[in-house]
Amino acid sequence: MSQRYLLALYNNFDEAEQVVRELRTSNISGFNADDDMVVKSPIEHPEVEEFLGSKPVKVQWFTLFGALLAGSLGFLWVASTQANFFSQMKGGKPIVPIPANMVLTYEFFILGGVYITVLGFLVCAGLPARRSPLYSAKVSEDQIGILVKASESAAGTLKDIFTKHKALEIQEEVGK
Amino acid sequence: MTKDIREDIAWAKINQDVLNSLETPRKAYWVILFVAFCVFSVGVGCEVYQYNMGMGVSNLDNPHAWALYIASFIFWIGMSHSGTLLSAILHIMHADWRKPIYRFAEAMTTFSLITAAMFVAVHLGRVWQIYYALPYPNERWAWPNWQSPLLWDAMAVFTYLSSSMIFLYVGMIPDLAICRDNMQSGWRKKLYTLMALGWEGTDRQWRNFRMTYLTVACFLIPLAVSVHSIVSTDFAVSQQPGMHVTSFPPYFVAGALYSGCAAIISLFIILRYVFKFEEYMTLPILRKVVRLTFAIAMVWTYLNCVEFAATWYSHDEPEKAVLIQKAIGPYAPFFWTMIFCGSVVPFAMMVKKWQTNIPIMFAVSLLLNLGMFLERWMIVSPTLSHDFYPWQWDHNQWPSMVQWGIVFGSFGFFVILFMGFCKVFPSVSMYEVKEMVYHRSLQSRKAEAEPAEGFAAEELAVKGAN
Amino acid sequence: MGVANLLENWAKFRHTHPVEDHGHEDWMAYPSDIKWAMAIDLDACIGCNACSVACYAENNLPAVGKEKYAHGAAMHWMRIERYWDETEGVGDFSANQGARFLPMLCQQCDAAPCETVCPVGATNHTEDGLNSQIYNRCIGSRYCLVNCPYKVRYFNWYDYPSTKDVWPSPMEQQLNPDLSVRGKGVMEKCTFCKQRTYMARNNAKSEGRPVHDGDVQTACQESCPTGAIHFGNLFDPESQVARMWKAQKVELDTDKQAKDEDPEENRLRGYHILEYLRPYPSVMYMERVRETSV
Amino acid sequence: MTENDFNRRDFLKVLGWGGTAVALSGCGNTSIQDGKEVITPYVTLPDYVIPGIANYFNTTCAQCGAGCNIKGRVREGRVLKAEGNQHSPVNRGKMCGLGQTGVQNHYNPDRVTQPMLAGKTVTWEQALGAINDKLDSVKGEQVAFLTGDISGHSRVLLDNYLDALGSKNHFSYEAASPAVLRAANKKAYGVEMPRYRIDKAKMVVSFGADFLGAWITPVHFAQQYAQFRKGSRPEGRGVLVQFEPKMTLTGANADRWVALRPGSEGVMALGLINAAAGYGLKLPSDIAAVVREYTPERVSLDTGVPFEQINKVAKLLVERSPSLVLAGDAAEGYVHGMQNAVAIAMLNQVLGNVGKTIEAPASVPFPQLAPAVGNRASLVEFNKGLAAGKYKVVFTYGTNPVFSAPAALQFQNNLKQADFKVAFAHYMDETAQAADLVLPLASAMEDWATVVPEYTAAPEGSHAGTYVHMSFRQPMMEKLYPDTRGIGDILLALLKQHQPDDYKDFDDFYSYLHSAVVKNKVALGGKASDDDDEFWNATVGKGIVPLSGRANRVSARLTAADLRLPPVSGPDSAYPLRLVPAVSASMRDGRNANEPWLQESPDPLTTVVWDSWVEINPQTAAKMGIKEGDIIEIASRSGSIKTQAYLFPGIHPDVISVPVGYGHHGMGRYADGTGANVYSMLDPVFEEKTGELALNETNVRIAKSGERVVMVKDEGAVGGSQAGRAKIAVQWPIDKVDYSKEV
Repeated sequence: MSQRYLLALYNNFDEAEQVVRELRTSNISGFNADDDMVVKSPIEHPEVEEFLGSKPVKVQWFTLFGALLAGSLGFLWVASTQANFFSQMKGGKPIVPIPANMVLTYEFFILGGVYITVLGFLVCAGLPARRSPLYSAKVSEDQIGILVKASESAAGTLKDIFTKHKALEIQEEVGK
Repeated sequence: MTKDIREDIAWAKINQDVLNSLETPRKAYWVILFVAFCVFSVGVGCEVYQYNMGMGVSNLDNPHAWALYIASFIFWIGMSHSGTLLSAILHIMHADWRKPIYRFAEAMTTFSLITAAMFVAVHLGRVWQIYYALPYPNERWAWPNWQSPLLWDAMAVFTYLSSSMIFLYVGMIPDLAICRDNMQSGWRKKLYTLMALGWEGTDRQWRNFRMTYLTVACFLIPLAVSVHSIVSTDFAVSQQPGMHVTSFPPYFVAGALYSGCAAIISLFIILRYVFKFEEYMTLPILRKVVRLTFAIAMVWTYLNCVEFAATWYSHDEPEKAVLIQKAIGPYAPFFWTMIFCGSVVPFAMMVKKWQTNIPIMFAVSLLLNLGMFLERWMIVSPTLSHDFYPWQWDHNQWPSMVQWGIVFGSFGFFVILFMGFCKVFPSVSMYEVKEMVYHRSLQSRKAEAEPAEGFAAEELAVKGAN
Repeated sequence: MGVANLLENWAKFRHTHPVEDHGHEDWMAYPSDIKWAMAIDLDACIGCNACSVACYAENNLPAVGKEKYAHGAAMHWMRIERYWDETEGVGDFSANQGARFLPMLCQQCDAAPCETVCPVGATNHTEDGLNSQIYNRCIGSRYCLVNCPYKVRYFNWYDYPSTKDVWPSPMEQQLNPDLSVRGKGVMEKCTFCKQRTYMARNNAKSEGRPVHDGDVQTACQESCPTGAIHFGNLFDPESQVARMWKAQKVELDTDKQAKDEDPEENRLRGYHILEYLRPYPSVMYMERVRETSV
Repeated sequence: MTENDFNRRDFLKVLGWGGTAVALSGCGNTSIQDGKEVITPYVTLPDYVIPGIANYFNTTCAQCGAGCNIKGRVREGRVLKAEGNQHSPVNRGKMCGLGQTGVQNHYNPDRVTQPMLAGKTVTWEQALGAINDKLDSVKGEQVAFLTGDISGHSRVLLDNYLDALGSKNHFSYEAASPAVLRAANKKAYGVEMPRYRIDKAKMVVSFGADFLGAWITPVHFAQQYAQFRKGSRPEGRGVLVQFEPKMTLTGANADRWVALRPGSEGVMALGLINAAAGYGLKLPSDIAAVVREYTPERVSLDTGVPFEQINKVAKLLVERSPSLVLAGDAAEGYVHGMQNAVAIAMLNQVLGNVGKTIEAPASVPFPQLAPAVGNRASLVEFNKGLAAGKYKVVFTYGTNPVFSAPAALQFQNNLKQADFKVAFAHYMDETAQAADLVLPLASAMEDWATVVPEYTAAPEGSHAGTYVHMSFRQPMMEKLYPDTRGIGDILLALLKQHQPDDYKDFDDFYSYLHSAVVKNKVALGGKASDDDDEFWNATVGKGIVPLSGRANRVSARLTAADLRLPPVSGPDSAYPLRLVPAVSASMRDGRNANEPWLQESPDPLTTVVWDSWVEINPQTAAKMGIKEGDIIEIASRSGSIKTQAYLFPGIHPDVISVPVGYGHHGMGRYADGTGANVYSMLDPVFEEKTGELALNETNVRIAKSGERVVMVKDEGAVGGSQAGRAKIAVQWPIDKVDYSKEV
C-alpha cells in the first residue's frame, strides 16, 4: 500500500517538542515513530535525543581506525624509503633514525585521523545526498521541521496532530 | 553594554546580514583588494627578477644563507595558529563568544599557511627542482631525506593545511546550505548546492556533525602545537649558537598564538567595518580577544626571558656572543624594537578603556605583528652573522630591496586570498551565531529566575579566555 | 623490495657508530677499506695561497669579481685564514710573532652536521668517508651551509658560467673536464679532489691492488711549496696520514682527545678544530710553533 | 691522471708543426681558432692520446724569473693545469699560486692576437718589413733593446741580432730585482748570486728578504724553509728572525718579527756584530774596532729596537751556528743600500756562515746562454739615452717600463724621442700602447725556449758544486691565435733580414733549437752515438738538461775598510712618513695583473682582493683618526695616489706601505682600474754605488680624502681575531712541544 510524506513546520523548538512527544505516545497504525520521523532544525539541538529516542553515533570508530592505520603505515613507509635511498649514513646517525621518524609518524597519525573521520562523517550522515522532496528553506532559517512517513490511513491522523499544535505549514506528498 | 551579542536578534536577520556580506560590502573592500593587488605585483616582479638572476640579488650570501624568506615562512605559519585556537581550543572549552569570529580566523589559518608554503619556493635556489623534496615513487629509489627538519616541516604543514581546510569546510556545511537556500540562481547557487552536499539539518546529520566537529577539533589542537614546534626544530635541531635552543618549541608555539591573535584583532576590525558586522563582531567580543592576546603576550615574554636567562647563565660562549650581538650589535635596533613591540606594547591592552577602542587596538595589533616578524628575523640573521667561526663573521650585509619586495608582496598575496574568501563564503558562522543567541537567551531567561546563573555564563566565557 | 630490505637488514640500518675500524661495511651499502683524511702542519704553512689557486685551477672555481666578492659570494673551497696574536682582549693585535695562517677547507666530517639536514639527501657520506655533494640533486635550501660550523660550503648565488668575464672565451678551455661546472642555485664545497681519488681507485682496481699511499694527491697538497698538507687513507696503517694521526694520538670519533688530559702527551701538536661539536672532522691540524727565546 | 709515456714525433704533430694542426683539431675536441666544439670521431688518433686520460708535458714556468720546472696537464689538445716537476732541483715538484695562474696568462681573453702598425692590423710580412725599413735609415748604435730577464737561446739570438745591427744597447730591466744585493755579494763573497742554504742553517736572520714570497726563487726557498722548520731534524727546529719596517710574508712566518726604522738595517747588522762579540764571538781586530761604537744602546736609538731584543738575537746567533743572514729589498732600497747589504754580509762573515750556509754556485759553461739579469739601473741609463735622443729604434720585450718607471723619470715623454718603437707584447699594456709597432707574442705554453735561471739551485750530491741546468720550455698545445709568434721565431726572422745565409737552414726557432741541441749532444749529457731525434725527445721530454758548469769559490773578503755607514736620516717635516712599495708574492711587478685568479686570491697578510690598499700602523691611524676603508691620499714630492686604508699591525709606525703592480691603464679587463700604481709616485733617488733606483727612499704625507669604502677582503668582521674561541689556529711555545714522536 502506498506511503505518504508529511512535513510540518513549527515556529520554535518547544512546540515541535510537544508534537514529537505526542506522536510517540499516541501509537498510530501504519506509522512507526522511531523510524519514520525526522526532525530538521536550523541549529543543533542535542536535546532531541531525549524525546526522539537516542540513536548511536559511530564516527569515532572511523577515527580510531584511521589514526592507527595511517600512523603505522606512515612509519613503515618512511623507514623503508630510508633503507633504500642510497642506504648511506648521514651525519653519523643511523639510516633509520627513530626520533626523526617518530615526528613523522605523529603527523601521519593525525593526518589519517582527520581524513578518515571526515570520511566517517559523510558515511554516517549519509552525505552527499539528494534533498528529500519535502524541504523548506525556512528550516535553514529559523523554523523546525518534522518530516514523517506514514501510510495513507495514518496520514490523516498525523495531519490533525500537526494542525492541533498550530503548524505554520504542512507539506504533503505521495511516495511510492 | 556588557552582552556579547543582542539576544533578541531575529534569526532571519542573521541570515540576511551575513548573506549581504556576500553581495554588497562597503567600498573599502574594493580599495583594500586593489592595494593588495598592487603590493602583490611588486612581490611577483621581484621574484621573477630573482628567479632569473640567481639568489644573489637578494643579498643573501655566505654566511647569511638564510634571512627574511625563512623569517617570513615562520611568521606566516605562526599567524595560522590562532585560527585553530579559536575554532578548536575554545570550542572544546565551550567559550561560545568565539562563534561569531572563528570562521574568518580559520580562513586566516588556511591562507596564511598557503602564503607560508609559497615562501618555501621563494627561498629555494633551484625552485624548478622543488619536486625533489616530495616523496614521489621513482625508479632510482631516490627519496627525500626524512631526517631533515625541513621535511618534517613539509609534512607538518601539509597535514595542518589540509586538516584545517577540511575543518573549515565541514564547519561551513550548514551555512552553505543556508546560502544555497537563499540564492535564486547563478554560479553561486550551483557552487553552494554542490558544496552543501544536500544538507537538510536533520537530526541524524546534526548528530554526526557534532561528533565529527569535536573529534577533528581534538586532532587539530595537538596538530597545531606540533606544527610550530616542528618549525622550531629547523633551528633547535641545528647546531648554531642562538638557534640550538631547547626552549624553542614552546617559545615558537606561544609566538605563533601571539601573532595569530594580533592578526585576528586586525582582521576583526577590518571585517567588522567592511562587511558591516557591528552586531556580530561586537566590542565585548573584541575585549575578550584582547584579553586573550594579552595573556599570550605575557607567556611569550616569559619564554623570551627564559631563553635569555638560560643563555646568560650558561657557559656557552658562542651562545652568549650571539645574544650580546643581538643586544648591541648591528641588529640591536631591530632587537629592541622587537622587545618593545612584543613585551611593552601589549600593556596597552590592559587599559580597560582602550580594550574596546577600535583605532588604538588596530594600531596595537599591527605593532604586535611587527614585533613578531622581527622576532623571527632576529632568530635567523644574528646567529648567521656571528656563529662559531669568527673568520666568517659578517656584520654589514643587509637584505636587498628584492628580498624586502618579495616579503612585502606576500602580504598582498594573503590579503587577496583572504578577502576573496570572505566575499564568496560567509565569514560569520550563521548557524552558530543562532545557537549562541538561542543558548544565551535561555540562560538569561533562567537568570531572571535567579541572578547567580547569569554570571556563570560570563565566567565560562572568561575561563575560555584565559 | 623496500620493506623486505628494511626488515632483513634492520640491525644494519640501526647502526649508529659513524666510524668502524675497517671500512664502513656495518652500515654502508658498499663496504670500503678507504677513509680519506688529511693532516695539515700549521708550522710549515706559510700562507702563500698556492693551494687556494691550485684549487681554483683544478675544480673549475669561478673568480667572481670584486662586487660579488664584496657580497660574500667568493667560491674559495680552500681559503687561507690569517690570525694575529691578541695581547689584551679581542682586536688588540700584536705582530711580534708574525701572523698565524690556517688553511680552511671542508673538514669532511664523519658525523657531518650538514648531511642530516639536507631535505633531498643531496649531501651524503660516501663509502670512502667523504662528505659528498650531489649537484644534480641539490635544490638550494642552503640548510647545510647554515648548519656547517666551519662555513666551508659555498653556494652558487649567481649563474657563473653565463656571467660576464668569469670564463670569457677562450678561458673556458682551461676548465677541467673531469668535473662539472656548477650552475646557479646549487651548493658546492671541497671534495678532497674526488676526481683524482676516483681515478686512483679505478687504476688500483684495474691493476687488482689496493690504493697505495701516494697514488693520489689533492691539488692543494700537490702544489703546497712547504708540503704542509698531507693526504691519504686513514685505514691504511702505512700511509703517511695514518702514521701522523697515530703519532699525534689524535682520534677521529671523539669530542675530546684523551691525550689532552695527559700533561706529557699534551705536548703533541695534533688537534681538530671545533671537535667539541662532535662533527668528527677528517682533517687534523698540527699546532704552529714559535721560538720563545727571541 | 695517469702519465703515459708518449712518442715524440706525434707530440710534434700535436703542436701543429708541418700541417698536423689540422689533424689535431680533428682529433682533439676543440678547434681552437674559432673556439667552437667540434665533435669528430677519433679517426686519426695519435697513439698516445687516450680520450679522458691526461698527458703531462714537462716545461718551464714563465710567470717569474725563478725558472721553476713544471709539467702541463694536457687533455684532448688543451692544457688544463700546471703541476711541479718532481725532478727539478728548483721547485722539486711544487708550485706557487703565481705559477698556477700561468694557464690564465695563456688563455687570457685580452691577449694581443695580431701584429699592429700604428694601431692598424697588419700581416707579419708588413710588420717585419716595416722594421727592416726603419733599420735601414738608422745607425746601429741608434737601435736599443729593453728586455726583462732573458736567457738561453732567445738571448743568444738577441745578442746575435744586436751584433748584426752593430748595436751594444741591450738593457735588461726588472722593476723588482735584487740588483744591489748582487753587487754587495760580489764584493763580499766574490759571486753575485751564491746558493743560500736555509735548510742547513740553525737560525736565519733576514733583513727584509721575503724569501717565502717574492725574493729570487721563493718556491725553492720554501722547500728549504720546510726542512729548516722541521722539529724532528737533527739540528732541531730552526729559528727565523725578521728585521724589516713592513711585514712581508716571510716576516709573518718569523719566530720574531722586529719592526725597525727604515734604512737602519746596516746599523742593526753592525750592532748585532758588536753585541755578538759580547757573547764571545771572535772578531778580527779591525772589524772589532769599527763596530765597537755600535753599542746596543746607540743601535737601539738609531733603529728604534729595544736593546734587549738586539742582545737576545745576538746571543742566539752565537749559540746557533751555522746561521744565515739575508739582505733583502728592505735593506737595499736606499741611497746607502749597498752599505747595508755589505754590513749584513759582514755579519755572515764574522759568524762564519760563508761556505757553510752560503755556498758557491756553478756558472754556466756557455756564457751566451747565461741569463742577462735585469736591474733598475739599466732603466735609468736607457731613459737617459732616450732623453738625449740617442735611440731612434727601440724594442721592448718582457717588461713594462711605461707602467713601472717612476713618473719623475719622465720615461713616457722620453720614449717619444724614439721615432720607431717596437713592442713584443702579450697584452696591450701601457708600453705596447706607446709603441708604433706591436708584435703579438705566443704564450709560454705555446712556445719553445731554453731557460737558464740566475739562481742555480742544485740537487744534493757530490757534483753539486758544478751543477747548473738548462730548462726547456715546449709548447703544451697548438697556438690559440695563429698570428702570434714566439720571441725566438721573431728574432730569427729579423736575423734572416740581415744574415740570410747563416740562418737559412732554420725555417723556424724549433728547428734552430733542435739542431742547436743535437749538435751539442755530448755537452748536454748525451753520447755522440745517440740518435738525434731520440736524444732530442729524451732531453726535451725531461725538460731539464744538467750541464757541468764551472765551479766557483765563495770567500769572506770583507774588511773594516768596507764599512762606511751614513748616520740614519731623521724624519722629514713636510713628508713625515716613509713609503715602502711592497712586492707581493702574487702580484709582483704587475705584469700578471690581468689574471683573475691572482686578483681574487687574497693578499696573504691583509686578505684584500681586487684592489690596492695602504697599510698603516694602528697607532699612526689612531693619531690621524683614520679608520679602515677610508680613502687616503698619499702625496710625495713626485706625485700622489689615492687608495683605501688598511690598519695593519705588522708595520713600523713611521712607515706606510702600498703594494706595487696594481693600477694598470690598459692591459685588460681584470687589471684595468683595479687599485693605484704606486710606482708612479716614487722619488727619483738612486743607490750611490750601483745607481739603482732606491725604492724605499720616498717620503710621503697622507690625508683622508673624506670618501670611505667597505673594504673587499676575505677576513671577517673581527679581522684576525679568534674572538677567544678555543682551538682554531693554535700556537705553542717551542718548549711546550714534543717533537720526538713526529713522523
